[in-house]
Amino acid sequence: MAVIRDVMPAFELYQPSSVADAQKLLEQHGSDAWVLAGGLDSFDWLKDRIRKPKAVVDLSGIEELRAVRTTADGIEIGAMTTLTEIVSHPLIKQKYDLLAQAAEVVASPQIRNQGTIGGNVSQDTRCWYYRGGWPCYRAGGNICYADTPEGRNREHAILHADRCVAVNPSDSAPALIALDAKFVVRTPKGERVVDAEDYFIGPDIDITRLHILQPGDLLTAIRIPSTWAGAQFYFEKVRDRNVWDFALMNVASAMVTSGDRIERIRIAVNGAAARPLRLKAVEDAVRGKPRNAATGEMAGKLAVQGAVPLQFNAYKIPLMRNLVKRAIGGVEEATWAS
Amino acid sequence: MGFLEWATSPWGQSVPIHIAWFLIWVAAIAGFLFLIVHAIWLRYFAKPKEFAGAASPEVSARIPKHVPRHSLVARLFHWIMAASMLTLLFTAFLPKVGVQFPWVTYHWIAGAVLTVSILFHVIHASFWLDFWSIWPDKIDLEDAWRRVRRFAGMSAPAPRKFAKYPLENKLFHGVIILCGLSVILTGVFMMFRVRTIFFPRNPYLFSNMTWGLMYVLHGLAGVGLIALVMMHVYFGLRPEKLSITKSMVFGWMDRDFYLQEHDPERWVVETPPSSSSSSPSTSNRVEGRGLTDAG
Amino acid sequence: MDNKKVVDTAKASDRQYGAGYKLIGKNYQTPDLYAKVTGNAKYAEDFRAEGMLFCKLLLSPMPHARVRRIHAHAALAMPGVKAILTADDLPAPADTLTDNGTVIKASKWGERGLTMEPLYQGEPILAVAAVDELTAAEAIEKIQIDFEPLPFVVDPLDTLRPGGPNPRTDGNVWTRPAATASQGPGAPAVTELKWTKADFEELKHGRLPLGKAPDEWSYGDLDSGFKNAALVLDETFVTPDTSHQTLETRSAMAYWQNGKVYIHTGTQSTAQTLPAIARWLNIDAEKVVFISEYTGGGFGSKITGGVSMIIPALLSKKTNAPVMMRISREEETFIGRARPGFQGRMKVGFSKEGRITALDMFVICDNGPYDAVGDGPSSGRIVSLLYQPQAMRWRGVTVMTNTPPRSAQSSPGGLQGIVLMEPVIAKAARRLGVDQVAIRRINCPEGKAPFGPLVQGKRQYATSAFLKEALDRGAEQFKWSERVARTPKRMGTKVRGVGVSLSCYVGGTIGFDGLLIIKPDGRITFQSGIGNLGTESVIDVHRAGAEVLGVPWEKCDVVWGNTTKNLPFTCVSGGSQTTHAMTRAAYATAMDAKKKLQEIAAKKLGGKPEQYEVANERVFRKGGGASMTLAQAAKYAIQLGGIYDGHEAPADVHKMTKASVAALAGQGLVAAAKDNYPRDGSTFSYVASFAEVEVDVETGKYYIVDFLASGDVGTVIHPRALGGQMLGRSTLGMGHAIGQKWVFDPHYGEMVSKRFHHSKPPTILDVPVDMQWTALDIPDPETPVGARGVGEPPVAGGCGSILNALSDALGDEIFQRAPVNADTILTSLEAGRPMQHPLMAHI
Amino acid sequence: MAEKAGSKISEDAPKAVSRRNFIKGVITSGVAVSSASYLFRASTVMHGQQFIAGVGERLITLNVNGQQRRVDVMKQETLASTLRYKLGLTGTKLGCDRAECGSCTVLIDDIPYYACSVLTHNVRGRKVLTIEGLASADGTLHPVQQGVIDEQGFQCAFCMSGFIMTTVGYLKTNSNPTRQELAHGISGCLCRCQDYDKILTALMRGAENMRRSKLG
Repeated sequence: MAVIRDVMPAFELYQPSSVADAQKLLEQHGSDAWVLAGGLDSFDWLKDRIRKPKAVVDLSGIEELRAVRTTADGIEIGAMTTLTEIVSHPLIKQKYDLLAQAAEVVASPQIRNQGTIGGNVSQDTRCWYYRGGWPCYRAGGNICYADTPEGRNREHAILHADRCVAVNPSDSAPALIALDAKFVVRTPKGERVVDAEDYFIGPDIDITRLHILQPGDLLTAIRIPSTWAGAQFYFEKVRDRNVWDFALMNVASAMVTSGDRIERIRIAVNGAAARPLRLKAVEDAVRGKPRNAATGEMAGKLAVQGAVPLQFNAYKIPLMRNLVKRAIGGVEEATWAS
Repeated sequence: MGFLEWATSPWGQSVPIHIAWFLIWVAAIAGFLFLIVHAIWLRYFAKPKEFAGAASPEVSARIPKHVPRHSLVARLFHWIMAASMLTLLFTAFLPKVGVQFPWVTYHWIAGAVLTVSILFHVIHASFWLDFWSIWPDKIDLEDAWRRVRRFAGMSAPAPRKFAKYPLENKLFHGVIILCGLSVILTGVFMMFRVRTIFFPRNPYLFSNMTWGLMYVLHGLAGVGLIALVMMHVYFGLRPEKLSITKSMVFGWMDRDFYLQEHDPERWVVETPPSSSSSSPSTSNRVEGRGLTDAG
Repeated sequence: MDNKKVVDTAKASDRQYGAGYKLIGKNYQTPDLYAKVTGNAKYAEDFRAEGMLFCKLLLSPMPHARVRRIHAHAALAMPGVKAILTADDLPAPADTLTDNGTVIKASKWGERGLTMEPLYQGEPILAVAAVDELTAAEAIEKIQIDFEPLPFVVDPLDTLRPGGPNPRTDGNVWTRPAATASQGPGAPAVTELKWTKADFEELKHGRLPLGKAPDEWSYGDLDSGFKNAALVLDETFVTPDTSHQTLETRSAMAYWQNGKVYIHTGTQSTAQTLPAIARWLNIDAEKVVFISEYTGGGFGSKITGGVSMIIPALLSKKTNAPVMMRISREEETFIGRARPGFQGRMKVGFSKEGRITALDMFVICDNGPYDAVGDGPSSGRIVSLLYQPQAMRWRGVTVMTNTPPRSAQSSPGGLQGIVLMEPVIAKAARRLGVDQVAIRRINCPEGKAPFGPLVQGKRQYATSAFLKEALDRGAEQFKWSERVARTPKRMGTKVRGVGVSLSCYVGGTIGFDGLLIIKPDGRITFQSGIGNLGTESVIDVHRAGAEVLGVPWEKCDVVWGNTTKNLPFTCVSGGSQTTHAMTRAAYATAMDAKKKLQEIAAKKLGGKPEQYEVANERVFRKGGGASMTLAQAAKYAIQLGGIYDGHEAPADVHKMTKASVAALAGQGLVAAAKDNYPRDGSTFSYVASFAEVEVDVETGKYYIVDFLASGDVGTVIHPRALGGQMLGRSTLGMGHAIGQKWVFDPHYGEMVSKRFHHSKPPTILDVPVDMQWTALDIPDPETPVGARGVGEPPVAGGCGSILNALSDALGDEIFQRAPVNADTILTSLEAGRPMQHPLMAHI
Repeated sequence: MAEKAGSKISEDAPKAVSRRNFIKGVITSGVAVSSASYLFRASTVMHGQQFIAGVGERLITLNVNGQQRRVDVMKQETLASTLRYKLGLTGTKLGCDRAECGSCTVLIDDIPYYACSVLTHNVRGRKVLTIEGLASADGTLHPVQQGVIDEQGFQCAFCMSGFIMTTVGYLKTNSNPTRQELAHGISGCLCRCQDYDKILTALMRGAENMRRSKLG
């Protein structure tokens, strides 16, 4: 059977106006259903005709999912809040700027106008073999084409690879981990709140998904506690092109210092593994240390321990080392006065 | 629904990638049904076992209280194999039925252990144990035919007592060999597709089709093992087989059970001069002799 | 993270051009702009026709295979499916009859649009026409094809290895039979070439093997050049394959009416696409109507459109309905053409002042599976011109691979050759302690500079070159010395570097026709056969004609984009020839009109033609007296008939022009002329490009901080359009330095970089927000208006200046290939030496 | 499915209204045959979708360039397809159909979106503005369009309508941008002629024209 791309298959479209209705629809259609948030990841799958769901459940009409609310302890961001709304939200800018910084470098302005925070954290990997429709592990097959002797794997994982070497493409995910966000998941059994870092899973656990959502589950909101409000933040994304490019790697850290000592810190990187990695060992190692280049240096080296490069991605090791270093020790800004 | 999962290769060719996972349930249910049916049969319908002939009293007298059956090495092998097999089955199939954990590393390590232990067993059994004792012989086949006739209500002489291993045991071993070697052989090659300590990864060692068939074989043998292991465990736990099970734990078998089911002619047990103890060295020696006896 | 400007540069567009002219050198509003800006401009896919069917392509999943059998019953049985077109339905390739009557046999290796032996993954096998795209797509999914996989190769070096696979069943390289005494070199042929194991020893040292090369030329004494050199560098470098990625894909719509086929698709050259279609369809050119008013980019990929356009034409014939073929971006990636990547090696000898004493150049050109591209030979000629080595040898192999077909892309061969050369020059300057501008200044061409091989004791030469002036102007405007002297180079983790690159390419051809009518209402209509791909040469060149006739631009109309609109024989709009060739033709035509006006005035008002002048929309006797308006003259022309109103055409114009003249006859004063002006030398345009980059050595990320292109491009015709070309084409070149590439999985021979986020065409944030350009505006002495072409010349400079700025910042031990990205920079900095496989293709 | 074919409630206010029209999706039979079934199968052959006679939810009303347009829209249809192939608004271009080039950018409620990646059914009740709707009814160009004319912005212009619409949308959030800011604002549009410098100059001119026209 020949393959053809770029013609969207016919499907039935459901546009529920409440989460409960959406859940009912998902339950009703089971594995034939496809959840549509902003759609920027979904439409690739559909237009490529690799996935042909019978029922598409469009969440864009659910008002309750699209808001930034203040809570007793921080804020709650509806999963369908767009990245532009996050970038321009005054409270987020003021207290949780780390997330705004991350959201601002996602893809392109139009994509940020449409793409949602829920979609950004739940999107699938962009491994070019997998997305090209190759029957790899992640697609249910029995091979990783990127991790073969000739595989082209410049953008693939250096850590925690398990058969599959794809990486998570999200820019907001590490920021949310650094902010100690909680993800609110509505399952058929009820609501479940998980730590940001536990929302993501590697291929060792489930090789076909990047997150914990099972068919029928919905990510409804992301809660950011006030724990890190107004902390010192660092976000950096390294990419080839300055628009429309996924991170080769990114880093996010939230830090509270007293004097020059690091009192509390959370740090995460993405683009290194199939899930955004919270660097707990680094956090433990730098706590109580002065915030300076030497500490950053040490942290960077610690962060890349155990990294295994593939043929074309060895650069990710110094990249991760340096990004972690900068996230902790800072960057010396260069200003060439004329 | 097909028994195989197919995928379209990057070149647009249809290739099998593995078995359809519902076969896991087929195997489990089949295994379970077997043991239910068997248990019911045994409880309500089966006639008591009948064996032709009985050991002569002098032979019986010669038999020690504890008949040495499995050397420590053999038992160690069995239990290592059992542990690795169970690990393999659980790590293989639990994730497929929704219990998610990082299984691959455990799986290949257990696979490596199983492979090594089986290699050891093949060598050990070939050169140190009574190699032929586990294979059905002519009498087994004749007796099997007698049992079938008797089961069908036809007349046939009573089957004779067993040699060291009952026929079921031998048959089970045979099937296990088939499935075990299949998973091991395919599994060893499959290690080229994951990161292990053994070889550099090379997923392109074989063609897509060869790999696909290998995965299918691995899967089929694997689900086969689900049923087989269920049966094995079931039999191991059945009260009338406990003596056999115990022998795999302690190395020896009760004299009574031995005399009841086994034919001292076919399974010659040489009495150690001093005692009936089943120290490893002793039983080893006894079994070692068994080899020459069987020749 | 934004680009931070440090040195202020004057905005080039402030400069005034066109001194002494009314139209030439002045900005104006092109007549196609209003339609574009309101969304009313119709590109091929914007057309529709009653009862239109839609076709979709089935692409080969394999890089090289033979189609054994096509099972299409299920697809054909679907409601709504109208027809399937396979290679068996294609007409036999037609031979070409050249204008001088020579028959060029159709190549048996040529591309035909559909095939039964796909030579690259993504090559169309068949097309399905159906009532809508969804049905066509579902029909294709029901088709099964039995393929027999055949050997394939995606890296040129792999097929040159002993025993390496051949990309085509009959060979792996294009060779050109040697010229005989009576005839020039024959048509290129596919043959087999394998290098020896000994040749490949070089690869182990990261150097390009120098095996047998089918093409070779030289001049001068290479050996003594190297012997006398103060410094000899021997560098291997790889340039990327880059898709043209025109934003408009090669979608096409076709229908048949009264025995003629009407085709809508994008092209770079309206007039020249007509014969190409006739050849592909193997029908008479008179039976073809071609419409292409707007084209969404070409860059060399649509010189005469694409052969794929015959698919809807043939399906339309088969179904007796209009057929639209909408080409998707992914399909365009396969069939949309690309620049061939080079694997090259340059051994260069320098005197201690930096003068190039000897150059031994060796290139492998990754040609793809079809017709031979000229990039290899072109690279040698351009390098020989631009750097004027005292002695030079060029060797080249045009290797075939099972990768998508290549074609010319802005500065074909020029970019690759210059990009192989520039890093070597930069390195030499550092080694010799010579300034980067100075070393280029002493090597660059001047005046009638020679280029290419020595043939029968002679070398060809350029019409002119004022590159030294362009270099000086650029260096001054870029404040080169100031930037070089600035310290520190490094602050924190950021390092700055400046780079300069020379650049040039062919800037024009000669011998084409022009055609205009002065209508009885006094307006002038210029018939333009140039394609409208956005360079505006389709309109701009006619400003030269209006200038000659002294007619205000408001009184001028330009007709273009439709072969029924009576177009003259026009050059193909590629290779930067148009502005040069067609201003000449426009000039000649205006002179013809002027002559006719003078003659008409003399006939009507008495006296001799030369006593009359044409200006201010009038023909008048010199020194005052009798005169007539152009409107009157047009009416008289109709009365006079003959040569005046197009009932007779000049003998020397092309038959296409003659037919157009005949069709326009009687509508006014018809002027038509062939460009017969002499030209001493070959025309080239030149650019000196300057760039500054800022690299973060911890992330490998860099920004282009500033860029300036300074051009020696002849007379400036339309400054804004020129600026668009100078900077636009420079940026196309930059793309080669900063990210554009192909990535192939070599095991399956399949492209994995199918999306823009893989192949990385530059975005607006990848270039400085305030780029600069300037042009000398020195007329070329060998052409009437003095204008030269500019599309290609800036391209290589865009790439070369960035690469040189990067090596200025980071040193010579970072990269041996382009593009250069964070991965290259970080791994090499980490290791202290160039780390990427220097010669592996498509990584 | 109580809504009648073409009733306002079913088309334009589905989100505000409630469970009553939860599970929309059931589509029409042949009553709503589009006269312009262009790229999409005419309603007769819709496999995989249910048919309920007389209910016309596929026939919807869109607000495009200030006009109410009735149009038959497939469930999987993107806004770009509807605009180009059903409404004849071909000024919106498809350069990649994958949200990677920006040529299809239109404004939906004043915000720039890639029309190739928005389902048409999603813009019911929202205001869509395309390049064709930018100039005034009397033909006066929008200040941004005029800026492009003034500076001869763009070459092949295939990307032009996307750039212009993006600029118009961006200027609503920042009417007096620097070159750098505007470059960021329009960075979601790709120009393969790579005419970025001239485009930016033209669009800056457009922004200036706009500020002037507001003053005037």
